[in-house]
Amino acid sequence: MSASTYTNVLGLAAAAVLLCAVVTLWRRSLGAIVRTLAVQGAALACVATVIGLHEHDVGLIVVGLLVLGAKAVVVPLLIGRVVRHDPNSRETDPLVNVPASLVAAGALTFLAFAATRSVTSLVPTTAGRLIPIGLAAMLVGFFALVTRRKAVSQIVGILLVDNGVALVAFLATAGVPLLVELGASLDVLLAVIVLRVLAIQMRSRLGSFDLDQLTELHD
Amino acid sequence: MTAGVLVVAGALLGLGGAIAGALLPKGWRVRAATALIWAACGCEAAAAIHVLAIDRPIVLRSTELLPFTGVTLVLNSLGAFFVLLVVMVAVPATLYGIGYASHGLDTRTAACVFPLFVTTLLLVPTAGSVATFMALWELMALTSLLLVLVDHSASEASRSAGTWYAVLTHVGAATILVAFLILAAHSGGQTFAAIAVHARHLASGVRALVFMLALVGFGSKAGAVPFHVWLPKAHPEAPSPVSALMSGAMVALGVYGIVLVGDDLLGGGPVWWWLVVLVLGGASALFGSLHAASSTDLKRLLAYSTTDNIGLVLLAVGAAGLYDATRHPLLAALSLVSALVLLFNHAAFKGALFLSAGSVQVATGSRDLDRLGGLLRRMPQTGALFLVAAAAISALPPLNGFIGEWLLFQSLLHGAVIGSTAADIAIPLAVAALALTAGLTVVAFVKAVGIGFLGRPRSESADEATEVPRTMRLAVGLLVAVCVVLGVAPTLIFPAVERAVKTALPGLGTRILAHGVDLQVVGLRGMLAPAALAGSLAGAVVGIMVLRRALSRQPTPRVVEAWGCGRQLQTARMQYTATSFAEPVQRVFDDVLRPVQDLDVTHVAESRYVIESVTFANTVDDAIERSLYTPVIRAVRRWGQVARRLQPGSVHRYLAYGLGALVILLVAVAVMG
Amino acid sequence: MSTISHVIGTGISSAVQVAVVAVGGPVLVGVMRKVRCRLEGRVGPPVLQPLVDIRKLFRKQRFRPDQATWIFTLAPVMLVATVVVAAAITPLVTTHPALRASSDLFVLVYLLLVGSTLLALAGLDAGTAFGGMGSSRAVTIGALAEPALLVTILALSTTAHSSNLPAIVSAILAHPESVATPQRLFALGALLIVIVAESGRLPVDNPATHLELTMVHEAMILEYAGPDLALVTVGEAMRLTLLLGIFVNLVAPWGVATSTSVSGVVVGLASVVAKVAVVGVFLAVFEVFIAKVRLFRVPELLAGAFVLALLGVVSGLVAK
Amino acid sequence: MGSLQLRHVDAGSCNGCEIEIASVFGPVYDAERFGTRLVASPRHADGVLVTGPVTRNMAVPLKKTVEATPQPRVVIAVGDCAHDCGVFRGGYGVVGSVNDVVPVDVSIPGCPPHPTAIIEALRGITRR
Repeated sequence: MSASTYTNVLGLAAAAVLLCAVVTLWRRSLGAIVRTLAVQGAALACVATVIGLHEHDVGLIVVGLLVLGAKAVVVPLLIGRVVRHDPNSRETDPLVNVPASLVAAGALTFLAFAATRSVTSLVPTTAGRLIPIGLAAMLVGFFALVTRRKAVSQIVGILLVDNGVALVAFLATAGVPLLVELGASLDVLLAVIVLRVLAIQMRSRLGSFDLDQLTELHD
Repeated sequence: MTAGVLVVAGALLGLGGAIAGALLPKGWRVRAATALIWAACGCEAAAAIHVLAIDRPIVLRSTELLPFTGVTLVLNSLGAFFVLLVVMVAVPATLYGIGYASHGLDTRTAACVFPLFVTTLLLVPTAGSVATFMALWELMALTSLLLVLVDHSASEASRSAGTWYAVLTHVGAATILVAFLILAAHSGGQTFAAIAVHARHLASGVRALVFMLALVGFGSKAGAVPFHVWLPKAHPEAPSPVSALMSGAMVALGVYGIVLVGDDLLGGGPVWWWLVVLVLGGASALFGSLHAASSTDLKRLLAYSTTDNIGLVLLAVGAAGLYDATRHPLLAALSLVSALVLLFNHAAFKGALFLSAGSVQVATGSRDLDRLGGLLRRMPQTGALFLVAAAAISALPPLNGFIGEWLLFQSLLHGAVIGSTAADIAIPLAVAALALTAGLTVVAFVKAVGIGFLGRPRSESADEATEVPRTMRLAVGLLVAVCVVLGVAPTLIFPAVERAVKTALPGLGTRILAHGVDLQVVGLRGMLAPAALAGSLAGAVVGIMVLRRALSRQPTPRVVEAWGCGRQLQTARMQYTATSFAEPVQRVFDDVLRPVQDLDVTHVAESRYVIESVTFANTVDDAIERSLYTPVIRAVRRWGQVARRLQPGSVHRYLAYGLGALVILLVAVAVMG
Repeated sequence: MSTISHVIGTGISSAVQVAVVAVGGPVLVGVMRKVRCRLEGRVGPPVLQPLVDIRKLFRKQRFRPDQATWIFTLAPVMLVATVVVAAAITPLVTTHPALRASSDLFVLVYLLLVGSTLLALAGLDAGTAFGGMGSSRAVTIGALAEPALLVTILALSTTAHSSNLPAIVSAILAHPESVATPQRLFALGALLIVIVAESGRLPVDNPATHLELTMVHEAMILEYAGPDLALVTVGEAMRLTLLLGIFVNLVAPWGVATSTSVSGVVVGLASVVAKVAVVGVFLAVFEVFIAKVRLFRVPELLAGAFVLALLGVVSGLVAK
Repeated sequence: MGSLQLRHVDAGSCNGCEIEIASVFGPVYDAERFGTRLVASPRHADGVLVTGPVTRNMAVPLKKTVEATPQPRVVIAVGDCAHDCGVFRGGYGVVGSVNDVVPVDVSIPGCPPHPTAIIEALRGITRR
């Protein structure tokens, strides 16, 4: 792989991860949000694989394939089944409205860029320079977590944060130890399953995914 | 030395105008004062052009005129540019004043104060020392305050405007004074020349304090957010020629102050100063344009649009400082050029707009857009001039507003690649602010023209409007001509702008812009051929008109009733109003504007299914005024209530306070001594 | 090349560009309608139908509402004139159009703004209810599109260090490896959304709507008839074509002539026509599958475009 | 090639004709392939497609709409009601047939007329 192709493909894949995070803020339909998450997983897998190919690191390629399987297929399918219980469910009224969320996403991206300015100069590799994008994806995910009401969007938010962290890890170290990555992924998978059960429970008890209704449990 | 004589002669002629206004009988005073003011403008303009031509300052000193400090007048190229700007607005505004005189400007007070106001505007940029500057600055504030209050008997609004203006302008003057005093105390002299030598070596904390104080003081005069609240109150209440001068020239002097202190006296500063300026600028631009887009009072709209334009200027000033702090002198110069060009353009079109708004008020007795309409048919020349000025402020080519925004955009564009983190983040956001401001300005002025001048008249007085006297139209025409000329041939003022910029940012050897018909940024890839663009646009318009005539069978259109969906009756009430026109913008930005809507439905007594009347009120208050100033005012008022207890009205008690204070003072002296 | 022949060459190239936009605009609209009809299972009007409609409109009566002023008469002319000038100075067929100095993205945006502003005024001129409604909506959408548009321009300009269009296009031609950078893809995505919004296509505005309350652009021109309507129609079609032409030459400028030679211009002409046709068909197919969004959802779309543009700028900074 | 833009005015129809007109411009009959199109304003139109008897409230709007259509123009009366008020003849709210209010150029009989009849009439105007 030539240097410029590597730079381009890696940049595009990282940008796609960030773009997907932004799109989850943009879309209202939960189904579309989950599909976006799948695309993000695929983009993340692409990042790992491309770095692996470039560095001739078989472990990283394997991680990439695992990420593809877990984050682009399995996890979205699991969440997708929650959504299927209520196919019309939409993130109708987020705490921060969509245009403002999008503008906030832009601002967070700038913040990520500013905050990592000093770090990126220490990591002179092509991948290292893309760290701000990973951080931005994480921040946008966090924002989704904070401002979205539905349980499914919350799960997606956690996964966005996780994907952002994974992206930063891939870019910063050019390869997380296989075991660490697997452990982290397993962790998240577990969390997803628990949350999924909770969400379905919640729906059967409260009749919706709306987390605001949890406040009613207070009394 | 002859040039120095011109400066003094200008000042004396201006004073003569004030005296003439005070002493002459009613039929004569306005004309005589105006003639003398023109002479003063002529003198000052000649001096300014002389200074710009030789590029050397004129220095005048007199120890006798002011006690203790004397008077120091220094006219350098930067000041000269601002003098020319003031002259450019003052001549048409005073010309307009002749026709407008019977609307409050021909009283003895107004006829005396108005020339004095113009004179102080002319002289502020020539002040060369702290004392001189502050004296002229305060006189300018005082005279403009008196002029805002000319109509004080007429309305409560004007008295309230006067109070707001008085308070903010004096708080501003106080902070400026403190800033100057700190500088003077550390410089061993109060002339700007002495300060400029010493200020560079001050501790950075002191320098920052001085700059921030000056920014607050001059920002309040310039109408920057959050010190802008006086602007949308005072500008609408002032007589239109005064509004034009306040909005075109006086506000520009606020920016002059920021450049004077930041660049000339302090010699630039660290990046964060200029980021503050950029943030203030961006906030002012967005806030001003949003409120302009949702205002329904024509002059209030124009006042908010002043805040918006000053915001853009501050963006340019901030960018200039940022580039200067990161050692990009050429970009800094380009930014400052764009700031000055934006200011000059703003003076031209805003002057024209305020004067035309005055004409509308004279012709219809109203400045509420919801009561206007159809004025272009009734006042064709005023309407056409307003339209051109509105197009200029909306930055449509080939008019001058476009040139200013193009320069600003170029300076931001090239600044986005210099590789400093601050610039990397600030510049794209500044571009976004510039863009949204430009878009909202179009909304505001399509509304002003479309609702105010087109369609059907919404009130009887608008229906009966007739064209204003010729002098008033001529005055607006002069300013609009400046807009057109500077749009087609902007290079005419560039030599002056460049000299002024080099005074503020010394050490720049090269030229900033290549001269000639086309605009070219030296050393950067930015080009524009405004004359050719205007020419080809005019050619295309004529060509297509000819083509339309040739191709169609019917050369002139048949005048028919508007179709309007076949309604049986078409009335003015079916049209969109200014409120409804702005409704989409208001709804999109309701988090910022926070409109208060009040719907009141009265049912008839017999059945609540039959409605007797519906009242709908939509008001957009200034959110900054409400959330920042109202609590302060409330606190002050509460404190005042407490303080009232000290004032029982008994003379003996007051005398006792005096004695008490004296005793405490003496005790303190005794203890310390 | 001597100066005179260069001037003549650029003049002819510009004339070719104006001609192709003027004729191609209505044809593009015809093609897009045809594609749409075929996907809806209809035969649809012939591709050249818009040209026939325009020719017919020129033979019809001209009207001016009794309350309207010269603005009503001037607006269609100004709309077409600004697009003509913009088409003349844009590098559609060649990177050496006339007035190359002013061929700046910023200039183009504001030039087109002149036409739309005057049309918005014309909507208010007749003093009817729906005209004002259309104007109000059109200027609001225009204002919201502006930040996305200018930040996009910023993102596209930083690699060439200039907002001059021929310079940008030449920079892409000189560095083909920079075609698919995230910076450019984000920016171009934003640009496409803005183009759709500015030219009044779905999902922002439905050009085929008959329901006044849902109208944006149509509502402003309800009072135009005959030759004036013909100009408005031509102007809108030209504007769409021009914007798509700029878009395709920013996406993939290959084929555009770098001189004003006859062969170069012919190749440039063919390539730009082909590229615009492809994008036009793509847009038409896309339009079949989507519905118009509510007016107050349009800000979301434009905020999305704005964020894309910002992401483009940040990607550019990151890659530096 | 012909070009005929139509503004549709429902002057008081029972909506039977409207359904037929909708089907004329639908996928099955697709009158658009002959250069015919419905438009939003009579100013944009070459003809006015009128359905129904003219009711009292619609008489003035109909007149205004026809006047607003630039010359040369055609007025097409669709359906029996437009032609002679049909079953509504003598109704208290009916002013008369379309021809009583505005001069009619083409009349399409039928209650409601078949889409092919409407298309035939339209093609007769565009000569296509």
